[in-house]
Amino acid sequence: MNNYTPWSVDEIAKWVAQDIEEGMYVNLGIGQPTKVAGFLPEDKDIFLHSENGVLGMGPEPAEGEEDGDLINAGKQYITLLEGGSYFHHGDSFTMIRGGHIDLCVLGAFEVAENGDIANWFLGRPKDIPAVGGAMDLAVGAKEVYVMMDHVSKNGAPKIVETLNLPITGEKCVDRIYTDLAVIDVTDQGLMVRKMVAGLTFDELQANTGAKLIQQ
Amino acid sequence: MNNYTPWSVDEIAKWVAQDIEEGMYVNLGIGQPTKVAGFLPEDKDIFLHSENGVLGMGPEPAEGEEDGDLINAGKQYITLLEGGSYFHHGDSFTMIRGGHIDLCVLGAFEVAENGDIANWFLGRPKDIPAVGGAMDLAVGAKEVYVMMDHVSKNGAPKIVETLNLPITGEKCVDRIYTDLAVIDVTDQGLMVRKMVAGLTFDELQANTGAKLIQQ
Amino acid sequence: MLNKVTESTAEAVSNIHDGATILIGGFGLAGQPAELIDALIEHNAKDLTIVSNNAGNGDTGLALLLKAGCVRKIICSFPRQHDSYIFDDLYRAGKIELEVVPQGSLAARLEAAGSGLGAIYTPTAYGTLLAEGKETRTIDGVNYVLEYPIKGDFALIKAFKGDRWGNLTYRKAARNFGPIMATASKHTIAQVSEVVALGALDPEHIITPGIFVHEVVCMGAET
Amino acid sequence: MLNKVTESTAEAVSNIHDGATILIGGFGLAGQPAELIDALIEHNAKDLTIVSNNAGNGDTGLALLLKAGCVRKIICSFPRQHDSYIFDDLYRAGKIELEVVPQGSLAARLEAAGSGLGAIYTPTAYGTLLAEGKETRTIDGVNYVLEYPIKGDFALIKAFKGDRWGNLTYRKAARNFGPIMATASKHTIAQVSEVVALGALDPEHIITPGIFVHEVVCMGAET
Repeated sequence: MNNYTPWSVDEIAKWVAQDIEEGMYVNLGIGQPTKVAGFLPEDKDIFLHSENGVLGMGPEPAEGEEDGDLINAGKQYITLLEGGSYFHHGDSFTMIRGGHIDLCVLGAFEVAENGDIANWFLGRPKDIPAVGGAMDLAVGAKEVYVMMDHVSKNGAPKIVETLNLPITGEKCVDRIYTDLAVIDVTDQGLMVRKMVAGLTFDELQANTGAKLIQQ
Repeated sequence: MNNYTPWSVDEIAKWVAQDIEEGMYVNLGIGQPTKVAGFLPEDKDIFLHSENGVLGMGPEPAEGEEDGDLINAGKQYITLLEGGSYFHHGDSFTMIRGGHIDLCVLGAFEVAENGDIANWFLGRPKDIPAVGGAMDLAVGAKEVYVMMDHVSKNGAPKIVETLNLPITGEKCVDRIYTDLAVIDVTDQGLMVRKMVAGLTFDELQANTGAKLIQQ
Repeated sequence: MLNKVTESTAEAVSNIHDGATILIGGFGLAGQPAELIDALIEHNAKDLTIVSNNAGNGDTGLALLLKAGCVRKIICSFPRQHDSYIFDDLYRAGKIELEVVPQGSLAARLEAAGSGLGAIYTPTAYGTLLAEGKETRTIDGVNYVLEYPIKGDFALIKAFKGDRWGNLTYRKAARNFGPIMATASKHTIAQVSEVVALGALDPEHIITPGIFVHEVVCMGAET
Repeated sequence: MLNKVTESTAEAVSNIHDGATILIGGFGLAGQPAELIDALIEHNAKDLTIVSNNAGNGDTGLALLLKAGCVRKIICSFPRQHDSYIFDDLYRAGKIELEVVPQGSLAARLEAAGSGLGAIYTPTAYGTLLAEGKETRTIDGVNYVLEYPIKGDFALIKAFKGDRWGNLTYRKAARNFGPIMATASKHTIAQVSEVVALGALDPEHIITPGIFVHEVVCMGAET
């Protein structure tokens, strides 16, 4: 029997949001990471970038105010803050590849203990490969955070010694936020920074496919 | 005794201008080529490009209307036509190197019979090398015309079998306009298209360092 | 007087030949030149290679072009979407070739084409399936993949305002691939919401100078 | 509240260290950040590498920086001008290093730096003195030279309007190298004629988004 309740996606998003500092240029990946936007402090200037040529993304538009020309990389309707800007895809990936984005938060299928990430392709026969901007973000952002469930739906660890799935980028993940813990990828190994209340380190280790280090 | 009067720079510029068609995007090099602008037909839309981020250059400004922020590659004051645009150096050389400029007209120290051009550096001990956009224009423009005196100040031919001076670009000149003749650089050799009145082909050949072909 | 404004989308696409490589702007539906694609379907050129970020949505635009059987190959970053069922079926049936390119490499390869570079070393995709068989090089300790330009015979893009010299502005995030595709193709066709008089576009605000645009088709008002 | 507006040019350049590589905007005098250069002369950092299109004019701006003995090396496309006598004398006296780069390769190498490319193959300068010793490659029958990025520790540029997030617009042909130098440096300092309120710059008209700009110094009005 578990003595803990995993963090909800909103709770994980809050942990991520807390670690984002004023003045940072941040790209939030499709899926769970999108939620982070809702928990950023309103009194701080934090700049959200979207691959499709938007810097300074604001919140969702009010109903009836959606504009088909103003969407994010996940093709959701967005708004633009005062001080935001539009630019073309070349310039947008200059920002990403050129190391101008301070932080990107990506979803992932797997993360390896050396920071390798797999998040673009499961590689099963019926799967259609689709990468979008994931590989550019993985190599280009100054820091890469991953936000994902700690284990897969069938209970398999998603943090592993070496990837089983096709890689997105080598040694690029700096920190992992899951529903069970926040873990830093360091030169010494996977350093546990925070755990869900009631969870023991041994329980966390049992759900993880690579060696963890207790802080 | 000569039976001919060499064309003036203005007359050469007129010959060049006559060969420029409506709708062409044209870059006029520093020096003699700048003069071509004054002889373009006013009823045709011809687009003058300047390396420093201007498309649609207009004539010189009226006295007192000069603007230090509106200059051409020769650092002369210019104006902008309605329909002109400004852009940065990256985009400007996308136009040039990417093959979007239909024609550039360059001055030259020497042109070889295979279309090699030397126009950036005399290479003498006291000379300071300075290239500007010359090498980009030479390789990037769809067509390269050269406008120059037929012989140097001391009478040496400037059209030669092989260059004596440091090269700017290989096999890129398509046509040469001098004060004595208009000459096409073709796979067959240097084809004389036009000569100054009173000049014989033999006289022209005598002033030229490579074999000419009479059309 | 030079006038790049073409009367109809049908006329604009009339020279597109079988086997052409066509760059098609848009990210999802934003910036997708739907009317030009409709005209291309009608025109019925075959064996096309399409370069676009996505592989079509629902039963509109690019998806219909695929459905019409005009496309041999698609080069894109993100074919799989919740409503990309037309592409999905063709792909699984082996009826269309797919080259997946990271979005930033797609942009960079279009920019390389537009700016006359022969090839570029990009760090993106190093060590991944998408770099398999590609040349690599380590420069200053970073690993790069050698990528070649993607050149279009034609580009179909959607802009906001245009003039008779082909100058264009865009609207919000519909700008996306339009400006770089315009530079990367031999013949760029832009559909615009409005054709304005020469000089009506501020020279400081023109995003695509007319040099990159060969035809402008008006979907709305001419002012 | 993030505010990139710095009070003075002196403060803006105060972190520039000896030996730094500094990208300086401008083409001739248009777009040259004269006041920032004045502050840099006053700051008196030494052993600098300067990247700029020209090597200074007359007794102003960049020319004075050279005269002050702050510059070890200059990377530019066109040092020799009718009034570049300060550079000319230093060069002939062997007191300054010069790397001449074709103007388009200068732009392309700055863009490569800004966009994270490891190297590029450009056709410019193939077969010339300026490609001597450089790696070459023939791709699809065209000869290219391998060129590496030019990265700046700092960029000093001149823009027209700016806001507290660092968004910039430029004025006419003074735009020139500003936007690409901003992308290519670790720390970009822009002098502007006017600082405007956030939101006053139309998001469609911003040429350099604030992500590329770290400090804005106002030379005129704050509105």
